[in-house]
Amino acid sequence: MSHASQAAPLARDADGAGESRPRAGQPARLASGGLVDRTSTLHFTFDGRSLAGHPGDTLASALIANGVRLVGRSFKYHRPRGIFTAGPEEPNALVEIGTGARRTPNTKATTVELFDGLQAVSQNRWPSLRVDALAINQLGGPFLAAGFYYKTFMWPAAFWEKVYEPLIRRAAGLGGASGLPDPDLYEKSHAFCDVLVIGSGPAGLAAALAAGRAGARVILCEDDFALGGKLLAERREIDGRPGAHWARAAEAELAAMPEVTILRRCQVFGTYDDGVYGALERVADHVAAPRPGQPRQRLWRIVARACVNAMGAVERSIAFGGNDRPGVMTASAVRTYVNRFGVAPGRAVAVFTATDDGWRTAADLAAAGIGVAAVIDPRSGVAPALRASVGGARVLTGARVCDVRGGADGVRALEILHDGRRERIVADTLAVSGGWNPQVALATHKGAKPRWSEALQSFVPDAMPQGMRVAGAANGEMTLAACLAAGAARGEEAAAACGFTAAPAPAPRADDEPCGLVALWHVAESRSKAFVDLQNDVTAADVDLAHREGFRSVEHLKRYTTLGMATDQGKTSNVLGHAMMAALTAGGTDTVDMGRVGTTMARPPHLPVAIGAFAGHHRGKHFKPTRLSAAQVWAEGAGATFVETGLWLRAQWYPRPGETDWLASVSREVRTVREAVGFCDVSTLGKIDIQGADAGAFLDRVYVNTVSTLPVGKARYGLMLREDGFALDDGTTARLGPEHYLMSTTTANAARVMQHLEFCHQVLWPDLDVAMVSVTEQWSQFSVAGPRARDVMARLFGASDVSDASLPYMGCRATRLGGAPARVFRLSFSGELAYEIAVPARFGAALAEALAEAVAAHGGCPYGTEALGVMRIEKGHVAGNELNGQTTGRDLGLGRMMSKKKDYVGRVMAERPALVAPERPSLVGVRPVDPSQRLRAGSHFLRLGAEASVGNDEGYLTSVAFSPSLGGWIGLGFLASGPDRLGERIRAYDPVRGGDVVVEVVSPVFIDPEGSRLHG
Amino acid sequence: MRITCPYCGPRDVAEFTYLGDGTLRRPDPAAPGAAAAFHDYVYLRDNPAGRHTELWYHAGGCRSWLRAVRDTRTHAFESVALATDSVPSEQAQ
Amino acid sequence: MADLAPRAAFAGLLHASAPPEGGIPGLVVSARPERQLAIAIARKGKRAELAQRLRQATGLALPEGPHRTTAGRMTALGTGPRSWLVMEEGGEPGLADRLAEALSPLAAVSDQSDGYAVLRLTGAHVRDVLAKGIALDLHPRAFGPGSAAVTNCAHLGVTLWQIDEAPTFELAVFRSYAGSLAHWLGESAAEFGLGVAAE
Amino acid sequence: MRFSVLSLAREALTGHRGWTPTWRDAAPRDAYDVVIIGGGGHGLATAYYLAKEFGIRNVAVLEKGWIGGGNVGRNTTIIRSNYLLPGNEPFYEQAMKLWEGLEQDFNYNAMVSQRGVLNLYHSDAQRDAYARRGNAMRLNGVDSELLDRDGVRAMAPFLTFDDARFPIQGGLLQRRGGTARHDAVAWGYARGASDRGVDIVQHCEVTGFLREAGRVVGVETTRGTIRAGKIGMAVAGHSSRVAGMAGLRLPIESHVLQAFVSEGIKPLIPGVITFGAGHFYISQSDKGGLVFGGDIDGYNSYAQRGNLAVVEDVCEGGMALMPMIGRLRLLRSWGGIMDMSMDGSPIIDRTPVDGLYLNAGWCYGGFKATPASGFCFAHLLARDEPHPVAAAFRLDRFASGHLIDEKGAGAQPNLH
Ligand SMILES: Cc1cc2nc3c(=O)[nH]c(=O)nc-3n(C[C@H](O)[C@H](O)[C@H](O)COP(=O)(O)OP(=O)(O)OC[C@H]3O[C@@H](n4cnc5c(N)ncnc54)[C@H](O)[C@@H]3O)c2cc1C
Ligand SMILES: NC(=O)c1ccc[n+]([C@@H]2O[C@H](COP(=O)([O-])OP(=O)(O)OC[C@H]3O[C@@H](n4cnc5c(N)ncnc54)[C@H](O)[C@@H]3O)[C@@H](O)[C@H]2O)c1
Ligand SMILES: Cc1cc2nc3c(=O)[nH]c(=O)nc-3n(C[C@H](O)[C@H](O)[C@H](O)COP(=O)(O)O)c2cc1C
Ligand SMILES: [Zn+2]
Repeated sequence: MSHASQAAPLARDADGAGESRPRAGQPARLASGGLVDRTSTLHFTFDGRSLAGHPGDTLASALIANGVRLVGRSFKYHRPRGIFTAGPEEPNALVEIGTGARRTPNTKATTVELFDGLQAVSQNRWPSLRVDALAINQLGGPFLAAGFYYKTFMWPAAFWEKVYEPLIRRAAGLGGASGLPDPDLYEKSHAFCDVLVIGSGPAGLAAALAAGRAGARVILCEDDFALGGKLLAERREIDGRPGAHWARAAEAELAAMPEVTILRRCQVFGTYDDGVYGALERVADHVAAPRPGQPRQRLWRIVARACVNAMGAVERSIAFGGNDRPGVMTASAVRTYVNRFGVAPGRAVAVFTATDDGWRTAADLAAAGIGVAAVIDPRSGVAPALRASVGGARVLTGARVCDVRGGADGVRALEILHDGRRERIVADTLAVSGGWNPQVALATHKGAKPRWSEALQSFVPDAMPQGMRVAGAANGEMTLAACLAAGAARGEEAAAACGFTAAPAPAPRADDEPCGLVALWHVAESRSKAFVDLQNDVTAADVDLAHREGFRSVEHLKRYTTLGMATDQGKTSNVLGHAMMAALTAGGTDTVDMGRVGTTMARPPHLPVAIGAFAGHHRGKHFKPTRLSAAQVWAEGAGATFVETGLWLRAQWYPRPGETDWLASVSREVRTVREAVGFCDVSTLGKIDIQGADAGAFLDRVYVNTVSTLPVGKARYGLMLREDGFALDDGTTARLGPEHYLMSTTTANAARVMQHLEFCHQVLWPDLDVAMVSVTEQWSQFSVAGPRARDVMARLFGASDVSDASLPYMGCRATRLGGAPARVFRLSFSGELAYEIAVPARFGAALAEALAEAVAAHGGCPYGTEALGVMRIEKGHVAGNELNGQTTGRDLGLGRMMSKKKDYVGRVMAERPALVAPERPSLVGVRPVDPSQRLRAGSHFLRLGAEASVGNDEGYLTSVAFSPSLGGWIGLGFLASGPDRLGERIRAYDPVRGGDVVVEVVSPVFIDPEGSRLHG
Repeated sequence: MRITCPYCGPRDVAEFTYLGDGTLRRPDPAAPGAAAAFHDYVYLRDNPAGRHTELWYHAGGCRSWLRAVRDTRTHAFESVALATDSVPSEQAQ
Repeated sequence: MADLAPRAAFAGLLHASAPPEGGIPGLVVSARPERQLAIAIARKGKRAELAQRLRQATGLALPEGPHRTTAGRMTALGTGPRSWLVMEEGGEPGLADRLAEALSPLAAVSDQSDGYAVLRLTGAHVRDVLAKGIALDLHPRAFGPGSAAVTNCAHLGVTLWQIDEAPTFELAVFRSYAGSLAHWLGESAAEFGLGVAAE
Repeated sequence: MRFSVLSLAREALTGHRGWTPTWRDAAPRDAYDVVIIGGGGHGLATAYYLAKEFGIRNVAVLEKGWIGGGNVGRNTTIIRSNYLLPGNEPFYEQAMKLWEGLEQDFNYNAMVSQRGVLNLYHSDAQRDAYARRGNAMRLNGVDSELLDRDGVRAMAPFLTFDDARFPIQGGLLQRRGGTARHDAVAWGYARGASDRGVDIVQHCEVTGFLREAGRVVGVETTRGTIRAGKIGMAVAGHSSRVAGMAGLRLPIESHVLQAFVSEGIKPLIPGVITFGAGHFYISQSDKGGLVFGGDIDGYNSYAQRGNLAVVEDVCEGGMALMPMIGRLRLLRSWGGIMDMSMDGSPIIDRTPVDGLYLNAGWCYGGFKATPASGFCFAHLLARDEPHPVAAAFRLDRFASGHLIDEKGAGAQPNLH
């Protein structure tokens, strides 16, 4: 029966009646067979053409059903390309799926599950797929040999960036990105199991059944949307029924096991340390758009105690002239299209096979009533059974295909070499079987080298990652019976390794099919381009050239020719190219030691994975968590502007109506504090509760100064160094009880300090009796500062409680406020009379509200981090900009604090010659000589009149502020021998912002150097 | 990579931070040659390709400092102990 | 001064979503603002004595390792080799003070009632939702009502424990992260529907 | 063979039969004036400049695998000279100048592409830190520009400006920064060195040192003993191991850094963009792949591969910065082993062992240094004194306190 006579009635069946859209026939759909649902029709478009297919189709099978052969253009030469495989190893049929922000380039048509409304567009062509201007590159072929770009584009020098590179860039790449934010959701999940089974072919199903029946927790991951692997594509029987039926029964049994999880459309993409596997589940790629709330894809981090790797094998091609024409396909793909999808890839199909397996394609074609133009086998001796299996088709043994003739629509004829003669055979499709490459990727991601198998003429896994076993074609066990047996055995072993055993069950029965082959890499007699890597347009001549130029190791070959570097990562081409290089290197001798030649390193992901999936929810505002203080709700209500400080958001200033810019608001806040009173949320500062008999001794070892002498009820400022002698952090520590201290840290360093303290305790001095815990989150803390701070405090606490006598400067006390436990501290960062009040965080918002009222009653206002910053600069207090990891205690002007009497972290290293050199830049204040001029942090200091050069660089400005109190800009910075240079005029040089300001070096304390305000 | 915290059990490496060579002992600052000893302590590290004793901190868990022995070629852990329970010299090769 | 009004950490942060396919939400969450929490850290060499004293004072057994014990309204979770999170449901305020007194000088106690915000989670898909953030094996064979863990959930530090086989879990997070946790929960539960129960 | 329009045309028309090996694959001889250990970018460049600039041609480069297979072959190819500290900046600028003339110098197209390097800032403090750096660059005569938000938006409108966790405030731009084709750098130097008589010996691992009277006089290798007047180590991530063979402990830890490439796409990203707040940086290769990376995995490793958590971390940074890459696919991820030094800056110096010279500590920034590193190391080997621009890269700076700590991270290599 001819193929055409079958197709016509089928097309009628499939098309919905009364459709208004143009009748989309499926001329190449077989009348029957396949696992597609013919009762329902799906409409899709390719390059704008409306076409139809069925549920169960891939885009590739549906294109074939519709007679579409030309699907894409190749990377370099823009050669017309069709569909080459039926799986994710596809090098040719890359398309853009979706539109607008959902456009997804470089999508393999062979893996796209057809859905209604799918829109696919071909790529890497202009103006159209059929007429592609850059196909002219083929004429330039001789110039575009491997590595041509290293030898050229150098003349004239300036042309590279302006002319050549932009041209190369535009020509390169494949599909185009949408350039728009991805609108879909992604998420991540974690899974744990005893046995992870990768792949659901006969080996994987048998393994999952064995492990599942033993009671192990099993996760079965299958990349395809249907379970069964090759069973879906073959006419093979298991236990006397069709393989696909057996697979369905196996699936049903697995689905009924409570401890078995089946993840379909889920690719395991990487093997990581300690039984961690990465997997990608395509949750909603088979529908037009995810449901609201549904992720498009889900990234699984699977932790498995044991793993059965049953990924199967990929069929490879043979390098011969024109082997890239649309219509040249792997033999197993041809068979898959016929058997699984019920479509005919051609009407006159020739089979070029170096394997017994290829013959099965001819047999299946014949059985489906598709014309077999010829079976061409390079071997001279072929088993009679194979000959008999292909019906009456013409068989040519000892023969090779040299060149394929055809055009953009594909194969028209073959030139074969047979008995020393060239002969032309008419065919519209060529099925090629060069042998099978076990998928060694996941077994080698951790660096193990695969082993060469002579029998298979390919690499098979050797040493396994911990816990992994490999079964079936992935292990070079090529027959169905062997796959089933190996799967069951590995599944049992894996379960047993996790402590689960069951009565051994007989492996499912199947026949052993013939699986002989001969190595055939390259048909040397080819006259036209013979492709090795179809996607990257690497030809046999390129391998030759790489050899000639010394790029002979497989890794050099790869990098020089780009073999295996395309989106298919050389799944159909690597072994071929490596064997060709090995043959060249062996120089004609036939003892090619492929084991020594090796293969290139496989890397995750096994198949490309959307970058969005790795990110999950963590994008936009949710890239990192946001920490909000308890008073945030109040501050929002008060109209604050917020700023990121680490993960915290802090109120930066509180604009008032009529204030046009931040400076107006900040200056008003500063003035208000200096003249009346203000309050500021300081809850984000780190607070560490430190208790124990040795708490004081411990603090003495982590601070440069002595803390243990602090009386109960008092606080002291301290500086902490790293062991290398540079400043780590500063803050005040209060003594709450004889064995109880409360340390404060800067907001930014809180976690780091906690870790440092734990290190000092657990690693350096485990003998000390000290216990510490962060109480940052427990307490909401506010600073109340300004000459009227005491009035505000009195209003809250009553006058006697906050008198200078009962709460002197640097005093602290536990008390109660508004029915809540509270702590008050008399600390000042602003230089004003100031207090800090802490209450449990649930009262934070209410206290902020109460404080707002209280300060308002005394002419005050809330102030934010900016005003706080201005005031600390006015007072010469160092902060994050100065504690930049490059400064020492002395640089910060805190040298006097560094005790000589005791050991502390950093003490020894702080004495290194360069750290004590008097010319080191140290803290100074600066003011512009012309008070109207503005300062900018990051400016460098130069001597007046000195040339602006690095040799004259004397330091830099770290913090600046407009001081409303002084009516001008002021700054802190580090200046060489700074403290000795007060009164000197220097330049603050800021070329990146066009600044160059003459400043006077002054004391870093701009306001109230005697500290009289603070004692108020 | 998964680290079996002696307290928390096996956890993903993302919960931990690292501090390198776990054989070092903070020198006596009062001893002669303290400057040189501190230089070696702070800057010179064991960095073998193979068995390595190293410090980890379970920041995302129990906040314990851990002393682990791990192979830097394979990332396989041989042992993990609480730093408070293990003395550097006992584990040093 | 007038009493300060407390504000719950999750106030206004938990938003219900309907199951896309109807039916009961796969996750039901409720905040536990009335819980009192304290961290107790054993002083050097006092672990055994501490266990004894704690049992006398509260009836609680001090968990060995990352586990959970309960006695009446009290719960103790092992959070570190020397530290425990002790909780009391709806009792008189001042748990930390009472513990500090009872356990002195065997433990350093600090009040964390406001430091952590606690959620209770239950529903048919509670494990599926938690798995999206937490890299812990929550299968009944691996984690049960006696288990506790300090770990990460989608970049947030959390303490997780299970309270019954339903299963019902509780999750504590530093208070400042409540908004981020609620957001993550909302997104992760969306496919199952999120119910918000009154406390 | 010299590459020219003529030679290219001739070969194109005659089927490329006349091309010869890019470098001679030499067998080791018994002795050399100088032996360089490590056939990476730095080792090959050192040999090239020894031969070309200092007339020392009796040189061997010993490579344990295939040349270019180390970090030079696996880095994200960023070149820039936007350093802060005086110990670094002149050196990296010297490298930049050499990059700018490299193709003409060694007659090989290393595709140096100065499309700009943009470092984003997200806070006033970061802006000021970048200003400090940009100004330091200007003081060194190097180009730098401080862009505000609009300036960044004009260059890269696809970045997240509105819904960002850490909103972009601006960036520090070095227009002369960019990328170079990493493999070609190794091959070009190998070719140039080989043409000048240097032996490039592959599959020759140094396993020990030959010592006489306290001095190293040769190396033991998997291909026999080789004597040498001077020995230079340029083994990047393996510095501690090789130095250990000479009894030295180094201020170095070996860490793994991962890198990533997406499937090829049409031009999308203009230059190099780095997102410090998110541990992410990205550029697009000439072939169309987005090449990106982030932070190191953070633990000592010689495994040349990383872990999944870091892959996720890096991609989170990417999606936070440019959500248009969500549907593009990660094609391949890999790792390289880097010699992380204790202050994040390199060492080019003599060692306490006579005859042994060290080039190490490049962390994840040594690709951009390749030409200057080779030049300065060659200078040190030839003249026995440091080149002025590399004079700060001393081994004893940790003892003296003359650290070159750009980040201020201290003696914790995994934080540099
Ligand atoms: C992922 C990644 C991204 C990076 N990105 C950048 C970037 O964008 N910009 C940048 O400037 N830098 C980058 N770097 C850093 C840069 O790649 C390195 O600093 C630089 O390449 C190191 O110098 P090299 O080229 O000589 O090293 P390598 O190429 O590693 O050379 C060292 C050679 O020594 C050989 N060797 C080791 N031991 C022996 C022995 N015993 N005997 C013989 N041979 C031996 C090795 O096999 C290797 O080939 C990156 C690094 C990595 C890993
Ligand atoms: N005799 C021969 O020459 C020959 C040759 C080739 C194949 N075969 C037949 O092929 C079959 C091989 O069986 P098998 O079970 O080993 O393999 P298979 O090819 O049947 O199944 C492998 C399955 O794994 C899936 N998979 C691959 N990588 C994956 C990943 N990373 N994550 C998730 N899923 C993944 C695939 O989609 C596929 O379904 C047998 O039926 C055998 O007879 C025979
Ligand atoms: C700048 C750059 C671009 C790369 N582009 C590709 C690419 O397009 N395709 C590819 O397969 N690999 C690409 N790689 C990765 C290499 O294949 C390889 O992984 C890397 O050089 C490390 O070597 P290894 O994986 O063999 O260890 C690229 C590497 C770099 C450094
Ligand atoms: Zn732990």
